[in-house]
Amino acid sequence: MKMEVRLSGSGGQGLILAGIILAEGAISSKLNAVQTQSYGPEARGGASKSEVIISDSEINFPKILKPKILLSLTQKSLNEYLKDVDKSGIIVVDSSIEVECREIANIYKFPIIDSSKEVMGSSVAANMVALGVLSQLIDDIDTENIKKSMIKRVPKGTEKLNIAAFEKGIELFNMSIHANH
Amino acid sequence: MKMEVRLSGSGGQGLILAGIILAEGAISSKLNAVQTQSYGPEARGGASKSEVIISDSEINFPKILKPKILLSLTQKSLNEYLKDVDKSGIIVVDSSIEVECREIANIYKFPIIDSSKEVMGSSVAANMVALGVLSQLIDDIDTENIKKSMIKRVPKGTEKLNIAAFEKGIELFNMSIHANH
Amino acid sequence: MKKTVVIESAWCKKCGICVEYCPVKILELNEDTVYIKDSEKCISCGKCEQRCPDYAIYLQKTE
Amino acid sequence: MKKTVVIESAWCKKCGICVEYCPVKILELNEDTVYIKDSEKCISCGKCEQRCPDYAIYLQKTE
Amino acid sequence: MTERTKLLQGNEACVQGAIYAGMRFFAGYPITPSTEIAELSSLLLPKIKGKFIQMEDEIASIAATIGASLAGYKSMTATSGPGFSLKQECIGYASLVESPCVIVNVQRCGPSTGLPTSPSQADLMQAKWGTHGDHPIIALSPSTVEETFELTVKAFNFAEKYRTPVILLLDEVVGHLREKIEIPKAGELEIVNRKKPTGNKDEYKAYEYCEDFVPPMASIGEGYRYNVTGLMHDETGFPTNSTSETGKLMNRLFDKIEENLDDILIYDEYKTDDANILLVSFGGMCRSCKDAIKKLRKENVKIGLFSVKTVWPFPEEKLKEVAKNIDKIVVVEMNKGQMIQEVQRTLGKEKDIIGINKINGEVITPIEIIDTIKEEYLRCLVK
Amino acid sequence: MTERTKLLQGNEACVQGAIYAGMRFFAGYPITPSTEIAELSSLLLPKIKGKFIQMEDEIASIAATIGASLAGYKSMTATSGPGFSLKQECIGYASLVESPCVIVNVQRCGPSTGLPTSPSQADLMQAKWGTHGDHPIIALSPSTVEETFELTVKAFNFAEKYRTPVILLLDEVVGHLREKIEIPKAGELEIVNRKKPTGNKDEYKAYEYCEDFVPPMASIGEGYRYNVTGLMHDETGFPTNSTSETGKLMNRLFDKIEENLDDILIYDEYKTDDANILLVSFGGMCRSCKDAIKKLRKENVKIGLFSVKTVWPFPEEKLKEVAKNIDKIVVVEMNKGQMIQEVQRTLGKEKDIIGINKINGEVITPIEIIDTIKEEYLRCLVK
Amino acid sequence: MPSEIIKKNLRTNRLPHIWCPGCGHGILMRAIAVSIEELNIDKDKVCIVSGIGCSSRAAGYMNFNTIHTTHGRALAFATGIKLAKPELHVIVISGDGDLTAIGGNHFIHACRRNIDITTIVFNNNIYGMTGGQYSPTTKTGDFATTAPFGNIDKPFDICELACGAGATFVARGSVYHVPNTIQYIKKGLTHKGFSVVEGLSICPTYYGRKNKKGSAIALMNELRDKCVNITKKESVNEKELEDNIYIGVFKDIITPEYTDEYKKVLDKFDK
Amino acid sequence: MPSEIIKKNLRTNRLPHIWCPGCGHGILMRAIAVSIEELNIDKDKVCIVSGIGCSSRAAGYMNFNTIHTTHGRALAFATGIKLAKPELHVIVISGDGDLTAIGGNHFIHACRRNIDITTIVFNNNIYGMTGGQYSPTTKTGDFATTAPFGNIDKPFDICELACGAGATFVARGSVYHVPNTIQYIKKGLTHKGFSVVEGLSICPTYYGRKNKKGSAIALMNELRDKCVNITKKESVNEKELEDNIYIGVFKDIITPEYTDEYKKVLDKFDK
Ligand SMILES: Cc1ncc(C[n+]2csc(CCOP(=O)(O)OP(=O)(O)O)c2C)c(N)n1
Ligand SMILES: Cc1ncc(C[n+]2csc(CCOP(=O)(O)OP(=O)(O)O)c2C)c(N)n1
Ligand code: SF4
Ligand code: SF4
Ligand code: SF4
Ligand code: SF4
Ligand code: SF4
Ligand code: SF4
Ligand SMILES: [Mg+2]
Ligand SMILES: [Mg+2]
Repeated sequence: MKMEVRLSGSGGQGLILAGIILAEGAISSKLNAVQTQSYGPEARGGASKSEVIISDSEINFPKILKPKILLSLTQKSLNEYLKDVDKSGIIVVDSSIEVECREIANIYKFPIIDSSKEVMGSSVAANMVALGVLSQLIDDIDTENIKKSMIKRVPKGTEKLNIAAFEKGIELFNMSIHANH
Repeated sequence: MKMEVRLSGSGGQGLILAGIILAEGAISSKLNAVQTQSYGPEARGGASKSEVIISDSEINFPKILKPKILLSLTQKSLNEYLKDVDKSGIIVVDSSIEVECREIANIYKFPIIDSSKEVMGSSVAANMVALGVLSQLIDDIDTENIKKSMIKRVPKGTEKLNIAAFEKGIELFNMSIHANH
Repeated sequence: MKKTVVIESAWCKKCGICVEYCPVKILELNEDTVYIKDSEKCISCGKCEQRCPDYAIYLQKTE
Repeated sequence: MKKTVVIESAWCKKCGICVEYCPVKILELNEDTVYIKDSEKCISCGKCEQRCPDYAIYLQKTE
Repeated sequence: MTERTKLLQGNEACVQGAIYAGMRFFAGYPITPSTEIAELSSLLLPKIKGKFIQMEDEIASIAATIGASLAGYKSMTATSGPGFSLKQECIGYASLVESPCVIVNVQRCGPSTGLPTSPSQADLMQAKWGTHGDHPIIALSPSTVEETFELTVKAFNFAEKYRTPVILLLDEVVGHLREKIEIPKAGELEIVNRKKPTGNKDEYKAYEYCEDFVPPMASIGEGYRYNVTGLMHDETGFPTNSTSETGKLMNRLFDKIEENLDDILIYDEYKTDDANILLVSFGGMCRSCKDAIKKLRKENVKIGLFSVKTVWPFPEEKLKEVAKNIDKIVVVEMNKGQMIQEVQRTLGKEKDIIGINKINGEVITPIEIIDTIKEEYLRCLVK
Repeated sequence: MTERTKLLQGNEACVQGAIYAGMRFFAGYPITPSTEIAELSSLLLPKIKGKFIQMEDEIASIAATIGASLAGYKSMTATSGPGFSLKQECIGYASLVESPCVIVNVQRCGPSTGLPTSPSQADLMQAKWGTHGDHPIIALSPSTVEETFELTVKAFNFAEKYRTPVILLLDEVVGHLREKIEIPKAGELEIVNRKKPTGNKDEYKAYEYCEDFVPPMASIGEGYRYNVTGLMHDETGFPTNSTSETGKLMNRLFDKIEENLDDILIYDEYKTDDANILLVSFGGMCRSCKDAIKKLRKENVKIGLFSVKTVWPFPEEKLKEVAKNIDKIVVVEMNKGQMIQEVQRTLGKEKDIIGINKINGEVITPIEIIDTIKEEYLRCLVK
Repeated sequence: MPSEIIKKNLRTNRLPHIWCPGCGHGILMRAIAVSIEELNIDKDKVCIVSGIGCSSRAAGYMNFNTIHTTHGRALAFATGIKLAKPELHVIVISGDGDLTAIGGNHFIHACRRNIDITTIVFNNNIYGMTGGQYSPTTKTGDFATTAPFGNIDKPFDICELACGAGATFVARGSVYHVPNTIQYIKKGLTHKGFSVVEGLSICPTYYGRKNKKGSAIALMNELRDKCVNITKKESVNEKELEDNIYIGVFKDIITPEYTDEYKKVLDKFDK
Repeated sequence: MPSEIIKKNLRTNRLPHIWCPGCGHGILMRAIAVSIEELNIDKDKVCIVSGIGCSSRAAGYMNFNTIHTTHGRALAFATGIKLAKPELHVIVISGDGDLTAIGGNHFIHACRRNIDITTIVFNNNIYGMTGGQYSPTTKTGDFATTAPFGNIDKPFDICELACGAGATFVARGSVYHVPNTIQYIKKGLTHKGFSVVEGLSICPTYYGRKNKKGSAIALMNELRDKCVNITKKESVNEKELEDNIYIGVFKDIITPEYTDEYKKVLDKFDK
């Protein structure tokens, strides 16, 4: 298996951390994973991205040219990266975002930011909510491993709330699947 | 013709200037000439040298391996450079210097330093006295051209005394030649 | 000649500095930008303009 | 225990500093080195040793 | 995931490897994309009684690094292109006074400030030729996070064994990449420490012309009181103007590297056995090469990779051996063509040598390699 | 001796040549064996309304030099190895912002402080590869005092014509040598000045992708108010992260040199017509080669010299042409073997290429060259 | 539509700038624009030289002759420019890292030479551009990404350093005290000789976050509360003396200026 | 046979040194030897670090751990040595060029950090080693090989610079005032923190010759006549104030020392 995930949004939304946790979860699940991100001052204002490749075999080239999954938490980042996504790919966006795209079959819209506000009182955990959603799209990673990594990586004292946000994400996804059925 | 002259002594005796004047005199006499010298802090204490090659054709390699003429104003410098001089070469030294060497035919001893004291009241013009001697050993250079260069190169106001020292050198040489005859 | 406060929303980064130091407290932030709650109360002191790092708020001369 | 002035001629560079500042003026230069004109007059003040850049003159303890 | 399986950035693995190798001193000055190396060092070193200092600039950083090395510490500094340029004078000093130390350059796109966050491999030649005067140098370039750990350990080992500065030439691709790494257990990798003098302290010669070319090294404060100078020096370490002493010193410096190439040269072959096309690459670009090879092999193209880890000295003999039966050589590098010059020199004009290069801050993708191979060697592929 | 026939040191001829070429700004920091260049500049420049400044170090010196160049002055700095290492970062800057200037390196024996007063030619590779990142460079190396004058003029001309830093690579042999020179009359040598913009000030693009690759250059204060940056930039001079703009910029920088090789490459052939042995050399060592050739020719050895004056870019095509019918190539250089690498790369393995090298601070004498030739090619000489 | 002052002095097509929300640098850049405008200096004759850092990015936004150089070297470049063309108004914009870390040497030498350049340092007590490492002006005990256990370095007082090195005009303002800061910059610009104006800036992104000092506003409030005019230094008590940050004009003397002196040398050969 | 103090502290087999007749540097080197001897410091723990210059050649003659580094960088090397091994007595010997021209940045940062290193600068107001170019301490109007029309630069006052940069012990002596100089060096060596002792030296060969100040003795006499103890500064008149050179202790305070503070960080992890 090989899964290429791009997490995009604006700087400060914690998508790098989310990517790291996802990659670490994959590794704990005995997979290979690489994580990369865009850097630099120019990344500050504009769209920022974090990329994760997960595979059961060796991963060499570490950049993603055609993501299988694109997560976007801002309109700007969706606009920038939409074109790269494969027709068979998956797009996950916050409900606030408009997706003008007919070619891609799998488009998921969730109230990711609002859910964070609901759980945490602010949008800071939107990344973890998103991670919850993503965890449900990537079968090969054990959700528990993502949680373990999360507990290790988030600031001390915020573990519980982040887990809650993560679980909120899982819930969002499952509800929507049910809705779709 | 090709003439290789090494002027040696201790730092501060003005042998670099003497070398430059000699080379410039050669150039004014429509010859080619190159002048080089030893540099650096290490040259301060030890023996210092200035080398002049004069030729009527192109001069490429600018260093002197076997000087035709060696001038030494100190014992130290003679000891250091004597071995390089060809058997057919010429050695010019101050009277105060001991020359233990039987192989080289042409050894000239002159009271160079004392003559400077005589003319200038100090040893500072020993270089010019020596230059006077050397001028008589190198036929192809017009003595007047050496004088012209000297006037240009010595500190303003000291021209006359330097010329006097130079002429004293010529005189020393000519007297000795007469004596030898 | 009077001066009125003008906002260039596209440049506002919502740092809140102008809001904090407006002596008559007539500025406020929303999701996208700063806005003027009550322009009548503005005393044209210019403190918002001086301290806005993004030149998104300033006083403009009006006839 | 007295101190007497010693000269290490091989190191003397004839700068004349010791000569100049010897308070009793008993040092002098020749062609090669500094020398002591009258060692009896030395007051062992050490000024020559302190200022000699070449460690060529110094006071030595004698019994 | 065992305790020792970790997700680490290349830059982090470098610090972990350094500490594993015994680094206890780091002096640096921040610069993208190397800064994480300083940051992690500042966090980890104090916990193991190590010393971290942020100096006022890159020159001071390498100077302090060499100072600590002379004081007996395994020491490192890290930077990127602009800082690497500034460190050049002192790299020559470290080389001439034979002070072990590791200098990391996480390459970014240049010249000058360039594209500070974009990858490049254009400091390859600089790693060898950046300082004035002839001098030997060892430079290593890893292509994975795990290799970064290993080669950092190697870098310290070489530094200590040969009393020489060693350059670790990372690139942004590897430095900023996070991937899986299995941290070796203590004792699992060999750790080399500098040879220490044992004889009479008064007779110690810090720059002795000894048989293995590497004189034992005393640390400041151990009672040897020797002299260190960047001037040419004799065996005792004191300045000399003698050309024969200078010659002896310079020859020993080169000999200690050139006589130990077997130990120093590290490289890897990938599917070269039956290859008729050989990719040559180093650092992060080996990754693109491998993916390209995998795909091309599926199309029955016989292609392999010679990946150079010890980039200096360049493994000439080994390359000749690997390329013996291969005519088509493709050098893949994120620069205008630097390693290709070594390949050309080594293999001569009988071989068909081309380069795949990029100098605009983008990595070379596997597709680009595949396309070039197909374009260039259509005939040979078809046959 | 006419007014214009002079006995000058190489370093002095450099200053005279620079002033002849239009140098009106010099910033430097003293270092043996280049110091006379600063000293003479400090004496002569004020007399012709030129500016001389001694800066606090070599980095400041090149920075001030570039600054003055941007302000419209023909400017120069001079140094030796250690200072040249320090200037590297800013050389890359000058290259990327396309600021004309001349950087003199009077080489001395290194690495590090080395033998400060002894000759060497070991900064040849550094002149090309010393700064980080790919960049084009022009470097010239004279072998006589007269040539020093001429090549200094050329250096300024190239700098202005191609908006690029030019390195004048002297060696101590030539720098400190006094010999005869005929100073050219005003107008006798061509003097090139930078192209100036003429169009609308608001539309001026300081980094335009123009046909001859060299955009016109406005000086600070002339009303153009453009932006200069060492970041990658677009045609307008403003920073860009675009890889395509970066690629275009980098390509133009290389093109402006590579498309003008005919103009830039300077070399000399000496008795090569019938030669079956070819010496290749540069700078001061050409002098030893010539004397060796004269003597060997007397013994009927057919030997000639290819003397390289434009050392960077290396005159590959010309060398190929000269060496077409010659199998034995001997590269003579005061270093561990630097130019020989270019010769090997250029001529390949069919040729028998050897080096005569010295790295101990001594010059290579004609006798040493003669001896080596006799030893190596006894057979071919006898035939 | 931007304000008049911005339109006249900045390159509006390059705005908004890359600085973070609440970054103090924008406030200082405007202060410089206002100063130039109010002094009515010929814009073609203004040359802004900067190094590398968030602060140094200012050059690219300002509509003058602008030179964005290498890290730390702005003053050395500027010295070449000013000596070449003394008729230019040369202004250096630099950060605390750029000016006093890697650029420290050029700074003290420019002070010493008393060359007529105005240096404005955007001092946010941190390396912003590279992500929050401690700088030579980071206070002892503060946290930074390379000082995870608190900074043990003692900070420079940039104004004291400038005075010790021989600068002839030295002042300090802040992003809170904008009118004062503008006044100091104007004084610096009109001063004949080397002038230094330190502008206390704020970096909410790194300095603020690392030191749990929160938002831009919290940092601005700190400036408001701690800054005291130097003229009042005499009258504060011991405890305050330590806590206070002094702003105002620290030195303002006239000694021979470098390019003037150079001109005198040139004039010797004028006849 | 050399004196006891020389035998014990210098490498007599390397003497006589390369310095010119009458060069002041030998006087200062001896003063350092006497200071170390009188303080009875363990010689194996003394590390002398120098840069490049006539003055910096001192290291090679002194019988301790001696490190002759690159031009201007001695203090940066020394900082690495001291931080690595705080138990060493690290002494930097530098010239006015080495320390305040190319090395100026490392100098001000060592002052700022207050790291326990003693710097002794042999200030002869010229670059001796390279043949007499003006240095950052050459007085305005003096001549040098690169100032043929008189120096237009303003000189640093090294002690003021050190104070401005944060050094905690700062003193100035001279080759004429040897006992005082020894006293200052001893104070510097025992001071905990960064200490600077400026030793006014003389270069008869270049400085003397270029400025027609003649011999070593003439230069020594000038030091004798112009040097006034700083404690007397208050009581001199205006004219003298300008002409005088002040010697003595300029600053002597105690603030936290760098390696001590570093140790505190290490101690946090001690358990
Ligand atoms: C030679 C060199 N070293 C290091 C860097 C990396 N670097 C860029 S900006 C910077 C520090 C900037 O700090 P400061 O000047 O305070 O500016 P700020 O970003 O805080 O405004 C550093 C270390 C560089 N670009 N070049
Ligand atoms: C990087 C570098 N730049 C320049 C030099 C040349 N250089 C050697 S010593 C020196 C100046 C020495 O002056 P100072 O420190 O005052 O010592 P002094 O000789 O006067 O005692 C210079 C410029 C060098 N060795 N290295
Ligand atoms: S001008 Fe003054 S009163 Fe008006 S909005 Fe701005 S800060 Fe408030
Ligand atoms: S100060 Fe400026 S950027 Fe900040 S909120 Fe107000 S208008 Fe917006
Ligand atoms: S010790 Fe004093 S009195 Fe005796 S010789 Fe020396 S200076 Fe003169
Ligand atoms: S001071 Fe020393 S070197 Fe000078 S004359 Fe006296 S003994 Fe000789
Ligand atoms: S990182 Fe700090 S200094 Fe840089 S732009 Fe952001 S707030 Fe400003
Ligand atoms: S040149 Fe000057 S400083 Fe150097 S040794 Fe001679 S007198 Fe001393
Ligand atoms: Mg800052
Ligand atoms: Mg000096």
